[in-house]
Amino acid sequence: MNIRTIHWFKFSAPQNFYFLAGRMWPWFATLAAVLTALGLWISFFVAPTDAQQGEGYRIIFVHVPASQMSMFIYLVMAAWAGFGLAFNTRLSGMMASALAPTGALFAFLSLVTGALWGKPMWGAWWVWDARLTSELILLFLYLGFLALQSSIDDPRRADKACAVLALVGVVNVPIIYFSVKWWNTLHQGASVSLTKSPTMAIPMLWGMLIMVVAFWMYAIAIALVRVRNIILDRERHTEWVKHAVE
Amino acid sequence: MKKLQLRKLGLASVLLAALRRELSLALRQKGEVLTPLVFFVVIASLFPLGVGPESALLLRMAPGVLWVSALLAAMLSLQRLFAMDYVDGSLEQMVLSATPLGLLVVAKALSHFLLSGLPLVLMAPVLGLQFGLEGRALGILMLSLLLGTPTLSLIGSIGAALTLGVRGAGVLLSLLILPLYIPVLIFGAGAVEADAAGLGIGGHLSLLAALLVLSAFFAPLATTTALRISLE
Amino acid sequence: MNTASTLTFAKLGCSRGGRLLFQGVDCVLEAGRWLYVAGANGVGKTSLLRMVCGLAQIESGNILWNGLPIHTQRETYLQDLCYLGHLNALQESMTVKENLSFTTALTGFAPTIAQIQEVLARFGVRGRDQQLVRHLSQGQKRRVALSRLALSAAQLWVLDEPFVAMDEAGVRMLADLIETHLNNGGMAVVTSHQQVAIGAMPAQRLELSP
Amino acid sequence: MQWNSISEFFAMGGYAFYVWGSFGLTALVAVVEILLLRSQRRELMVHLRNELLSERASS
Repeated sequence: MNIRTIHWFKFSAPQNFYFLAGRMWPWFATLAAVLTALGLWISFFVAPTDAQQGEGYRIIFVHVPASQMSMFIYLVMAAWAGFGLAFNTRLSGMMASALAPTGALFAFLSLVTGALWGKPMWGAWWVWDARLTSELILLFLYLGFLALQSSIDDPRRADKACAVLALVGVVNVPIIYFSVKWWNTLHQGASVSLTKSPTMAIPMLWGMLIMVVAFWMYAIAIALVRVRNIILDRERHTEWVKHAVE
Repeated sequence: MKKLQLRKLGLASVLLAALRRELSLALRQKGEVLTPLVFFVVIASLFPLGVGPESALLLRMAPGVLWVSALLAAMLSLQRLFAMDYVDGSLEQMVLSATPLGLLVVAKALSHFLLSGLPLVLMAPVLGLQFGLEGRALGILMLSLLLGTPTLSLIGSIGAALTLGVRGAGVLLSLLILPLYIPVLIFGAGAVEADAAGLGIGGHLSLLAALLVLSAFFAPLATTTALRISLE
Repeated sequence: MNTASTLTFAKLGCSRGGRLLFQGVDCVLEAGRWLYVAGANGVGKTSLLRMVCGLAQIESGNILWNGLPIHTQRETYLQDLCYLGHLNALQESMTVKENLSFTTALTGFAPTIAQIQEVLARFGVRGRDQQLVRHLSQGQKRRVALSRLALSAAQLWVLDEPFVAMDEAGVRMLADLIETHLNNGGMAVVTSHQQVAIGAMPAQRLELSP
Repeated sequence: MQWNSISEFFAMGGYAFYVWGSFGLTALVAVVEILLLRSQRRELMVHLRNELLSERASS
């Protein structure tokens, strides 16, 4: 198909997007698998041992991508939400709700791997580091989104209410991050921070970069599959779903 | 039958009427105004029982404990900000009235502040004394609450509008709103602590004021959108 | 009132929960006329009225007020609109007078006590103005809610089942009120189960069906 | 390569629990999410088919 002939608005109709997503997700899933394999190989066999943190630093190969994804997904979710509110497109809300669970899982993973890193490095499972604290609050924001989504029965209303919440959240995220940082510097002087990761050797950087891209692909594939389920469920009374189910 | 000739009202008098209605409605259900206040006192008094009466420790904890209790108390009364008007249809009339909805929301948030925030401000010194705070610290506590609680009412109105007519609205409301309250908590409690540590409090207070301005601008916008969605 | 006002439905459609309620509804209502919206239960009469008010989002087609889509001119449109739904919009712990002055204040007008008393008397709830709403019967509450119409300066009345639970005198009273409103150049969109004659003017009829 | 033996690789310089815990948990979460989505889709399909069948039967 000539890419120029694709009419993008055509795909904003849920039924068209359903089939488009059906064709796209296997590609993203394959990419995710290949890149993960490559990334894992670099993280364990190419990247050298760190001078200060020994082998323990290898946790960053999952921790950093997970926390980055958790923040990016929130932004993407809010963008879909804003788009949906502004143009009243049905697909936007569905995309936002397809992304939310994955974002929440990444936030959760980021916290747990952060703790698993913190224990050997700082001797404590949890420190009130600005990054970790903000990540925790981000998880709360995700949980609020999911809770609101699940407690409103009418899906259209749920989408719109969640869109407002996501936008309010995204305005607040920088404020929260700033305030937590302020609070952190006031209460404990210089502390070890996850941002101050070891002086990065080039293979380490590559490994992390590839893992980040792999996580991206994973998140996109998962969101596409989930949005397909959501579309089927919401459009169950339409003729095309009946055809698709047969 | 003849048509009635009515006196025209300016926007300011409409808003004043809305505010007066909110206040008189709340004052007729005195329990609903007093309960959060009593809750505030009880919660704050539980902490010394939990951590022990050691005065140095209590003094350190006081700003945080009082601020967290204030957050929780302010949230208790949020749920009924729109709920009663939603049930009986008055909210529909507000949404459909010629008066800008955003201004009605501000009037409601203001009444929530007057009925739940302001009493907390006035009550705080009494509790502060229990924790060993004195003179200057009490003043700063009150000042930070005075600057912070209106923000709580404004941000809270978004949550109250989003959870209208929703299952388990009370708990849901707290889950949605408490994370958004964190900056206010940090700067509010931080002001008292900074002063105790001999640091300036100008930064904290101006940030609280900035949050107030920001939320006064954005929260009514989000709340009106949420209200329209809830009524659909 | 503007005698050239028009309310237009253009290819209006509505669905709920994925099911189509009605579609392709076209209709023009002019000043001085009223629209009788008929149809079986669940066909979307209330949904239509909520769309006319702008409470519900329009999914397909459009609603125009004086030639412009209502959502592009919300502020002006709302000044011309008075909606009476299933709910009475009366706070139980306030008096009748307080309730009426508040809902009227929202539209930008302040009725005097005498005016409120006059309107209440017209609707057969004379002398109740200082009573708390919670002490009224259901029928009385409905009458108080309806008396809001008499205090409204809006041109377009949107009434959802206003005759339900009214006795004969009440129906007569309301019909007269609407007739006066129409004679003054007003307009009304009304749903009703029972057939009601309003003045000598035949209603414009809109039959909804899927 | 910095590993001299398999056991050294699994020991991760003494950080085995933390490193393998992180990677293992991440893998576990991903697998669980994928399985959940699959079963969700299956259930949905069965449900929609049943709905369709009963609709056909009644008409």
